[in-house]
Amino acid sequence: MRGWMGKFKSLFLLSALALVLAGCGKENLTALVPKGYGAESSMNLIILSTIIMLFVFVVVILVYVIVLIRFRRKKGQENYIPKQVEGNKTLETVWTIIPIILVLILAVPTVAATFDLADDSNASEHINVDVTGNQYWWHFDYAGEEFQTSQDLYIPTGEKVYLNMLSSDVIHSLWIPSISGKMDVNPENVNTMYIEAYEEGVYWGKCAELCGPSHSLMDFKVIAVSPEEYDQWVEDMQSVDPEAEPQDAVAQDGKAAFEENSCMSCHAIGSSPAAVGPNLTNFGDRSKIAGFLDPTKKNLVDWLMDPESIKPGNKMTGNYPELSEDEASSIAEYLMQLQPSEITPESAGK
Amino acid sequence: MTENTSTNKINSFQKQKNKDEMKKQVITFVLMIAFTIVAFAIVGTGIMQKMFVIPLLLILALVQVGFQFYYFMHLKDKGHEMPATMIYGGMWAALLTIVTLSVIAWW
Amino acid sequence: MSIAATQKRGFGTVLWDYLTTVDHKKIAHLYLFGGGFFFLLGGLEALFIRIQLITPENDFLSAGLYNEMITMHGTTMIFLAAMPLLLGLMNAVMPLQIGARDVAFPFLNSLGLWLFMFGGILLNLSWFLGGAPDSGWTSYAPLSIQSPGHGVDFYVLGLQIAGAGTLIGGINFLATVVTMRAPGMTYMRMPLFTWATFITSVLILFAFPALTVGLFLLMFDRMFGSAFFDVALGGNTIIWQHLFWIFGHPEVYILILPAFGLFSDIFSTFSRKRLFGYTAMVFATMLIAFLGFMVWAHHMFTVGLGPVANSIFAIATMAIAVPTGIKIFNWLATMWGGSIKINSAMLWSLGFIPTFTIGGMTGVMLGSSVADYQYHDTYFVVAHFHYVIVGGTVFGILAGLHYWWPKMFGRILHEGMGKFTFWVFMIGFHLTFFIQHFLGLMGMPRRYWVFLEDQGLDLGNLISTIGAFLMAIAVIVFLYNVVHTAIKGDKAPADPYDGRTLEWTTASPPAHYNFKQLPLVRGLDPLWIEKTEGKGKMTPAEPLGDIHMPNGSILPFIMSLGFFIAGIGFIFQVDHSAWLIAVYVGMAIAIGCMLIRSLKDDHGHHIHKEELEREAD
Amino acid sequence: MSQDHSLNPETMPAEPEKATLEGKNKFFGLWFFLGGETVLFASLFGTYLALKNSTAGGPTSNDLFGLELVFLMTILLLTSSLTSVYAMYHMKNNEFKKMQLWLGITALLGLGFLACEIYEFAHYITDYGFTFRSSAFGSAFYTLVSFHGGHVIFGLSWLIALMVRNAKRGLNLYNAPKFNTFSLYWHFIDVVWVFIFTVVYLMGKVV
Ligand code: HEA
Ligand code: HEA
Ligand SMILES: [Cu+2]
Repeated sequence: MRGWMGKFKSLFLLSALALVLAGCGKENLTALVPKGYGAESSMNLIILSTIIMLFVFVVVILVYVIVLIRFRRKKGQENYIPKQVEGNKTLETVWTIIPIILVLILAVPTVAATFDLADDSNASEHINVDVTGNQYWWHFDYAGEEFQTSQDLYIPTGEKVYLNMLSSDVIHSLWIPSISGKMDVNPENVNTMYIEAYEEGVYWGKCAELCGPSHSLMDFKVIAVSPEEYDQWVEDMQSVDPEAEPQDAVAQDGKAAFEENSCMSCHAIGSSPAAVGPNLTNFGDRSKIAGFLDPTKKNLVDWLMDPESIKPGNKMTGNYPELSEDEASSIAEYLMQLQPSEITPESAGK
Repeated sequence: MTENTSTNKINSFQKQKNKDEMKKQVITFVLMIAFTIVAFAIVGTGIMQKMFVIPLLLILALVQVGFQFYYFMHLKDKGHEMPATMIYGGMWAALLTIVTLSVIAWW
Repeated sequence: MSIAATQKRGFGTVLWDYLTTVDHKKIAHLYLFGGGFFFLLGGLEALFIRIQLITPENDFLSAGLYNEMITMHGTTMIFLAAMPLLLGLMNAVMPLQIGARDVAFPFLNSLGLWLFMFGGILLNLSWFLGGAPDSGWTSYAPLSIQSPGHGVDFYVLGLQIAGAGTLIGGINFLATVVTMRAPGMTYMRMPLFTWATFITSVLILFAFPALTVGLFLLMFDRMFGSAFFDVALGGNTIIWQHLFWIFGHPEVYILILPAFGLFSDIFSTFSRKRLFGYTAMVFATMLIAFLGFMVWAHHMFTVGLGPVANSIFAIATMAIAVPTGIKIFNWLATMWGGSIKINSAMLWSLGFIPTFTIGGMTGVMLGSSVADYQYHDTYFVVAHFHYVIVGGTVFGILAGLHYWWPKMFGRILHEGMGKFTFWVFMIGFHLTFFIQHFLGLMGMPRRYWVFLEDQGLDLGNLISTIGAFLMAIAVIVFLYNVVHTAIKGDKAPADPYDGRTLEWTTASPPAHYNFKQLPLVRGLDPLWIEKTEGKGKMTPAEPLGDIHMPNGSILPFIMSLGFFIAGIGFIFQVDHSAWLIAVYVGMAIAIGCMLIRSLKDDHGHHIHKEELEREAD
Repeated sequence: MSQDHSLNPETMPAEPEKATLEGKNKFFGLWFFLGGETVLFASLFGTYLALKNSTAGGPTSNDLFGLELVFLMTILLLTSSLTSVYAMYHMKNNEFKKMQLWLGITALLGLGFLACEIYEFAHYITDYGFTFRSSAFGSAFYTLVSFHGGHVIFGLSWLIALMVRNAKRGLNLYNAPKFNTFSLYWHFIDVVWVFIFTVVYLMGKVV
């Protein structure tokens, strides 16, 4: 698939880059600067179709402008009656045939790419992640491994990773603009999509199907690291001891408060495939809190004290006892210290 | 306010025509009943494999419906071009709908 | 019904007259009034959306309210503004264009109108009765099933009632075109706007039943515990998406084809040329309608239907570019070699060509399924459909309003203000929506209550909001123009534009029986033929005689009111069964009206020859 | 009155149902409506086909359906189609009394059909506990079949209203189109039933 349109593509990438430089579009978020296989397939078609459309537009506008300049009714022509033309076979054939050809030029690569991206016959030879969409967070279960993450999806670069996606409630849609197009996450059937990142980095992911009030806050991150780092990370995650006591006293209080306030009835630290709430095993490594807030302690305390004001309609609100400021603060301390791996969004972001 | 019009005579040519038409319609009816019996018999006795039964049932139904439309509802007659167009249009949209819902809402 | 005449009579009489009217021209006024009102409402909602998105993480609207806002904006604009405005224009003009005195089913015509009105009111009552629907105008299950409160119930019943009205209107137009054309008005002599009305009605006829069924399923699931979309009991949420889009895609052609039709008439009138490639134009319209039924799954490329389905639908989608292209080029060719006069009606039509072409082209880009994996549910799609809907349908409605205003109301809209409106709206429109293509590609999904800071989306959204306010200014000027014209606009002659088609042979506004004697049509553009052959007037096809006209009736209004009451009952019976009384009472009223209608003979009345003779031409 | 005269001419035309403009309009209007109804039922059939195996552990189509009753219902409805054809035959011959008689028989057959349907539903609910809410299959089944049943009820009400209303006044060009549109509608109900018994019942029995 790659490179079926060499020259034009580089031209367009250049202009796309110009756009980025002009402040339009954030790196690792914009679809205009593809950094993964799916995004690149789409981008090829976007470029091809844009070229076709520009051609059509130029033709239409050319005729349009000529018509407007030449055939305006001028002074003294008030009674001029133009020749009444019924039509013209040749012309009409021409503007039927040319669009057909243009459409075919676009249709063929479209079909090819559609089949290419839908091909999951080799899924079992690659990494598989079972993705669950929830209002309003993402759960990632690494098939064949004994751990799960939420909100942050780690993948190795240069490799296909198959996402098997199912929703636990309403329809969501998983989208990582600069790596891959989107696919819906339905409640009744698993949809499979593969992604492949070319470069290391932290990529923004979004939910693209209206799923309730906090739909716009259902962000997540894809952390693409080198294959070696990925293996290291897997190892780190495998060896987490969920029972381990934190180092300092505040965090120890936090752990106690965490358990007391029945946080564990929804969340898990360590492996727990069926999750009511996000898995917190590597919470301290996460790039964001609740998917979109900067990972500061203050933000976390705010979240714990009143999640409703941050993510309206979320399912944590009201499902745990009211916390005192102190409790929240110590829980925050505890959670922020859950940092099982050296491989973090920060190290990948570089 | 209106007097009963059944005293009005209609000409005998017309009457004969109506009668002929009626005869055809009775034959149509007999065929329809026969088709129905065949369809029920096939399923009731279970003498055929599923692979053959379903297309056969559908064909029987389609022919029957053709009879209804063309004879009972006079779609074959003159002046029915527009109705026929609309029914075919509706059937086209109907076919697309049914095929899609039974094929790609598959899980 | 001229406005001056209205003023001489008491308000009560006028009101009663409108409530009971079965005259297609007055029904048109009501459609325009209702549609116009809902357009302002929908526009106001659009402004709220744009204000919320003026800066990142704005808190002008709450999250829930924002979702209600977009849902009501989309639903209102499509079902309660654009379609009724178009139906209004069709009602006003189509019977005149085919030389008919009325429509086939005047009573049903009025029923369709009132069902739309009451459906629209019901839907909007939700704002005051516990919250509007909030699952998007597409109401995807299971979000719409789980949506708390009664919002989605209002959506279901409001659309069901309004939709029934539209369906009735469509059937009425079909029968009218088939049976009521004047002598000599063959199908291939009908003006393009009449053709568009006819084909649009076909689309309504085949598309709306799918929505009807979809809404029933949704209603059963929400109110009566059925399990169509309940995954736990084997339900399947994709069924809703199919049913919605089987309706939804033809719906967008329902919105655009009438605009295509009226642009054809306008281009040929103001170029003083016969429409180029008339036959091709007619067949292209049919082809668009036909293909329009085979592409709906392009809204569902990301659902996971599989590569075969996606490919088929992608190709079918792109194919629509061909007949639409034929239209664009035929319009250009109509103007080529013509004598183009530019007034406000023509300005809107000229503005339409580049705008719609851009919208159509982004449509084809969306049709490329793999590219759509990126575009889908982003602002790119929002940009696409506003380019075609605003740049096509709304421009079309405004063009049609300016063009036929004299025919409908007897006065000519102020040209200066008309041109000002156009330019401000045009600039505002492109400011608002062009940038949205890039916002989408830069990673901004649609239906986002807030966008986050530091994502490079701030500037684009700001520009977009500024554009929306320019459009608002333009709309306000247009409103002022309407009021100004009503009070001191120029009186219109019968044929202010050197017209070509039959509507310009009647007075402005026409007598309520339209034609004293039915005209004899001798070819395409009948009035033009008579003009070029020196007479300048239609030859009557019949001697002057009594004219048979239908009687007015209040029953359509009451019947719709009955359905409205029953609708409210249905919505609230979930809370308390006492509301079932409203269901019974409402249905009793509606069925009672039907019974009265069918049991009481209504033979209409005659306008006698002597009366007609007394009236001057 | 002029209407009286034009609606009750000395000799009835060959096609009284289409002799007036109103008649023609009714004729076309109803046909177009049926075009729309085709899509309506197609949507219901599509939904049913998509959900027919989603029984959620409840009874399946094969468990439930008995062919005898369905056969009886089919015969009733098909026959009523023929009787309404007879009624139209007599309308064209301007034999009002006979038309009323055949319409009466049509109504009785329709009522018989409805009675069977109600019995059938009651049987499923009481004997199998199979309801509208049991499963997606249940919802789809009852919705499809009751939409058809609803059409039968509406058709019967229409028919009875027509018969009662016109009993005293006989046939004229004002009401002939009404009888004719009713009969078209009634045939269409029969068409839908043909597909229901084929697709729902017979195919539901083929495993
Ligand atoms: C008036 C309404 C209208 C019209 C006319 C159109 C016209 C078209 N639309 Fe659009 N569309 C909408 C209203 C409309 N649309 C709406 C409301 C939505 C979003 C719904 C929602 O999700 O809320 C939507 C969404 C939508 C999607 C789904 C996007 C997504 O959600 O991911 C797609 C995908 O294929 C699409 C395609 C098209 C195409 C191919 C056309 C074609 O008909 C366009 C044809 C016209 C041209 C192509 C221009 C003129 C042609 C030429 C000059 C000839 C030469 C051209 C070429 C060779 C390319 N539309
Ligand atoms: C006919 C259809 C139509 C029309 C005309 C419009 C017109 C406009 N639309 Fe709309 N739009 C839709 C159909 C339409 N839209 C649909 C279907 C959706 C999708 C909804 C969904 O996702 O479910 C949508 C979504 C949509 C969004 C995306 C929301 C989101 O995804 O989060 C936005 C954002 O900018 C937007 C903006 C606008 C604007 C600025 C206009 C402007 O053109 C409006 C111009 C008009 C005015 C500005 C009116 C001026 C009013 C006054 C001056 C007040 C007068 C006061 C009174 C007396 C009452 N629209
Ligand atoms: Cu579409």
